[in-house]
Amino acid sequence: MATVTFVEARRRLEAKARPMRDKRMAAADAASLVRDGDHVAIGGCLYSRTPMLLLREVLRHRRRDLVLSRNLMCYEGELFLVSGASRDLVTSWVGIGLPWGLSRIVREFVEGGRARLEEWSHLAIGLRYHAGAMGVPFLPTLSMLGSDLLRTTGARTMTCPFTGEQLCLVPALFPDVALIHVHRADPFGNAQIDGYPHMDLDIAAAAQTVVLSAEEIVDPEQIRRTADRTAIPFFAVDAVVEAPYGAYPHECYGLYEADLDHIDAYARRVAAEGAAAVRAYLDEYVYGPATLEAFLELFGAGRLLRQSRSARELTGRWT
Amino acid sequence: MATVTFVEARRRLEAKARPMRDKRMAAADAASLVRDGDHVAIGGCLYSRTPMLLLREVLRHRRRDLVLSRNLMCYEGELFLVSGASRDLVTSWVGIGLPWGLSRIVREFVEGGRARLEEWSHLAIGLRYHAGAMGVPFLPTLSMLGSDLLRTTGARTMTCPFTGEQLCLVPALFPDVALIHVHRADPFGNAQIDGYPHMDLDIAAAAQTVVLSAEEIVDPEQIRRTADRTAIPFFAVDAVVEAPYGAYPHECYGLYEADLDHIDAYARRVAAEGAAAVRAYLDEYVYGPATLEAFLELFGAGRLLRQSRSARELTGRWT
Amino acid sequence: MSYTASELLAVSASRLLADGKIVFAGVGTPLLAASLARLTHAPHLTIVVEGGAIGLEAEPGRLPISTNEMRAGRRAVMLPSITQIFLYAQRGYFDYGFLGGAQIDPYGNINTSVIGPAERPRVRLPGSGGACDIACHCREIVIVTRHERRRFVERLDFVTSPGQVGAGDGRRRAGLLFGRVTAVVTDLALMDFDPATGRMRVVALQPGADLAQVREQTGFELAAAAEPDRLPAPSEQELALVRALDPARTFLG
Amino acid sequence: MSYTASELLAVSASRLLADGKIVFAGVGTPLLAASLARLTHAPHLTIVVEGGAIGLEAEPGRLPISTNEMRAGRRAVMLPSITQIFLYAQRGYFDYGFLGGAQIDPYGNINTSVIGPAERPRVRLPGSGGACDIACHCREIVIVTRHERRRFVERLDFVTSPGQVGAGDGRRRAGLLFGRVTAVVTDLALMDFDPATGRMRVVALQPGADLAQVREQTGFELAAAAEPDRLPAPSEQELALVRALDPARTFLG
Repeated sequence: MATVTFVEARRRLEAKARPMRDKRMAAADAASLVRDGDHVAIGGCLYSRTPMLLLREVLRHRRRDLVLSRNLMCYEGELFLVSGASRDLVTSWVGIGLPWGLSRIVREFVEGGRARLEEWSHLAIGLRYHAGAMGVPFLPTLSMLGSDLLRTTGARTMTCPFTGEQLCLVPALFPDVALIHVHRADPFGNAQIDGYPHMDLDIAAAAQTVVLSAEEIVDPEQIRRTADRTAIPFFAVDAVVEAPYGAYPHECYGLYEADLDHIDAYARRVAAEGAAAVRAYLDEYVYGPATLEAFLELFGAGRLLRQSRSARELTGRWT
Repeated sequence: MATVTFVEARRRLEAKARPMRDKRMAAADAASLVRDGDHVAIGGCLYSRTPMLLLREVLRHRRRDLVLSRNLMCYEGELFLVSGASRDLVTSWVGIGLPWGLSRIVREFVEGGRARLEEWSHLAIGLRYHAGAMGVPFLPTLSMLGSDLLRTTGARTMTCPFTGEQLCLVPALFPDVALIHVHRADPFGNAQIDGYPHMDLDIAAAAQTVVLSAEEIVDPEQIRRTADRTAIPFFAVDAVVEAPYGAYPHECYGLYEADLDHIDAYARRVAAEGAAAVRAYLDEYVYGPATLEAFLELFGAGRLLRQSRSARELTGRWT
Repeated sequence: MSYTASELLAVSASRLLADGKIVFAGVGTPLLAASLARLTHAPHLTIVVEGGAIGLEAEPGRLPISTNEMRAGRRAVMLPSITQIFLYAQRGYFDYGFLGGAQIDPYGNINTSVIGPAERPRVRLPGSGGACDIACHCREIVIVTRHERRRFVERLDFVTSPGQVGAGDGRRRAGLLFGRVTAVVTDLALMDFDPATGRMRVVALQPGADLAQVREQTGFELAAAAEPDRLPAPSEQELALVRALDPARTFLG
Repeated sequence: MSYTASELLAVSASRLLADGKIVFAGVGTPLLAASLARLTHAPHLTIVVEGGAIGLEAEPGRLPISTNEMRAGRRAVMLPSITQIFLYAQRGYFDYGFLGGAQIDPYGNINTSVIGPAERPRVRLPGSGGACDIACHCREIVIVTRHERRRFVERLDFVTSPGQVGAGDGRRRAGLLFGRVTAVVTDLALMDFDPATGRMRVVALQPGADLAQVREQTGFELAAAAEPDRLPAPSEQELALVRALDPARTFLG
């Protein structure tokens, strides 16, 4: 697939005005910033702080030919493959988690030649976003030396001009769009994250367009009082979507645990029925509920509260 | 001067045990971790969060042949030059601040051939520490291209293998010792910083030995409850010194403003009297007071409280 | 005293971890082993996971399924970014790295990517995740896996995570200046690598296992001392503790 | 209406900043100019400083002396590391960069390092700080300085911060793919660069200044239109505001 160089990435960024303006919008409008063929980077990691509301909206827009990149890819990858929205995944790992084994869907698509999975090491993915965020074409590492990932990816080797040692160079990744879920943001897009930052700071700065969903939209004064907690600056952000439980059924640190029962039910059904189960899931959980509220109703308030309570206990944030 | 390669830096790090143990010690003992000839990196920036207590202790130890590196160097550079502790400064800028003009001491030493000032751009210094922290030999940047800094420093240029563009490569910097002042640390060295992080996270991970002074030593449980605020992990740290007002007369974000009256008096006297004034200052403020308490007595409680009050007002932390 | 293969693996792996060290662990057997070590002989062992937690203390009965979820950050002293965690590994802070794998070759190289050709695999496995990085950067790499003939193969379809890479100084020639695979722990044996040939060899046998059985379950020629050592069986205390860590047997099976 | 040269500089520089943009400012005249712009025509201008503050709102009468002190972070929306701030600049987020300098050449290159040879300078100046980085990375670089013959020299002793670097596409040939020096503001004139020669030229004169005076205070040949434009004098409002920002005249002199 075509890759954006650091030169093009900067020129594209320069072409865009970035005033500190109100960027709040509805999820559907924000998702329309994703165009067919875009490289979409997904924030969070596996089933943590995944921007699930935004991903559902992109699926509802029936986009095509998307390239999805993520550090560890969870079943959102399956939804995009089966829905036809994407045939290109860039990641270091894909599945749900240890107890659920291999992804039947990814296997079928990749082994059948219907999808491409571009695998990098986890650090290599991180350095690709980091290079993008830094505005440089590559970063050096010792990762992937001695691995066949060196020849199957776009990485290169060089001899270090300072030490004479061999290095792996991983190319910068400049996503067209980054979708990121955060704990709080002001209307301008100044955003704060609690707990794990994952790779979201770099993803935001590497991407041409950034869409945030936030558990809470807060007064800019609150951000100014706690500026040393801000992880993503407004000038990197294009849209801010208010989204309580916006990562559900994935987890949001300190606020709610992942709904493993739901994920387990999904995984079992897909293991048994394959793509048909994913299509049914898309109908029920993605295309069906027109709003975040309607989606959450499928789980019910009691379940949401239970997940919140355990998260607060676990992180000591309930005191 | 001899530089440590990323290979040597890692081998040195590997040679050291790093259990999560109690690392509290007296300032004098911590300063004895600095040996003659060491490259000492100084945390904070200019007159912000400078590890002044630790620097005074190093001066009291009468070390020789130190190389000092810092992003922006304040008058601590003058103290090290005049005391004979260092003849080698690595920085992007040296002085006190705009109103005080050029440093008479640095001018005399450098112009007289008695000291060497190795100048890099501010980002280049930052990337050198970042490369060190990453464990790689260099990082690429467009900074310093077109500048004579490219030929007077150890930077190199290369043609990017991905894009064909010219890049500047800045070599990693692996200090022997880093001296860093933080807001709070537990006895193991897990440290948190409020306000500006400056370059301290990278400096800590780049250095072979890290000495922290902390406004407050806190219970490890407090760190565990706020782990997403931790900036420096215990495994990078060798010594933790309790040091309320440990950056004074420089500032510590949210806790006390820099004592600009003191700095101004110093600067005026040095401008008028040159090295003799620095020697007098060393006697009065460095060699004289044997303890942190004795040093702070030279200023008096009223002055400390005034500086604290204005800091809390300014950062909104007094509410 | 009876125990399962997965219990044996967790206990054997835990014994390789010295007190005061730092271990980069994944979920499952590695986290069980590391948590067990902290409860037995290595109370000052620090556990680090790639999701971004340092010094975590997983809650018995509530072990994380992934390293990035909040259960993995319980009582952590720091929650850095994923990239930062791996950069700490690259810098050299982490003593041990645990790896598993679908295929392992005589040099300790591991495949978790594809069976068959990379372009059109016969089996698409989950991929490296942080395994390749752990293999490249940790100081002592320990492979922990069930001992099965289909796993221990002479030649990998794909090298995801480099071990010794090849004969002699293969790892060094590949550019990997640091770290090495020090041990392979299975439910049948403990193995290391012959410095001369770079190949895996049996150091000791698990209780009840014999050399013929190990070789039968290994798809390549495996050297061994005439009389390999015998590993002690898991103690009652070790078994009780590891079972208490995972009472629902999510990872113990 | 009388005003000082430094007041004129701050006011003139402030007028170059468009609303809604992001300016990378140093302390002194740049921060005065940027703060003034926010109080007049550019309320949505964002100020960024290299010490690590985004969106700061300096308190009148309490302007910071350095960009890393807490006064510079007042009401900021983010306090990233210094390295991160410059990387945001390298990525391309910052519209304007302000620079001053001890020596400036016809191509807008700046020296703040040494007078005389680098190895054994006659005058050791403070050094680049972030100036070189601002010059390399910001999209529109504006030089703000007093107009003195000893400053505006044909050849620098040392290029600290690259401007157009040299004739024609000198900047591009040096590898600087982005940004350019768009304006030089002095107490005598506003200048830009001739695209054909790459050299500085007079665009407009400050009130009261004439071309002969500008040339007399410039150590190199300086092109100009036959009838350069005339810059409007600072307004009463602008002067009142800039004086209120620095009532102690720490920076206004």
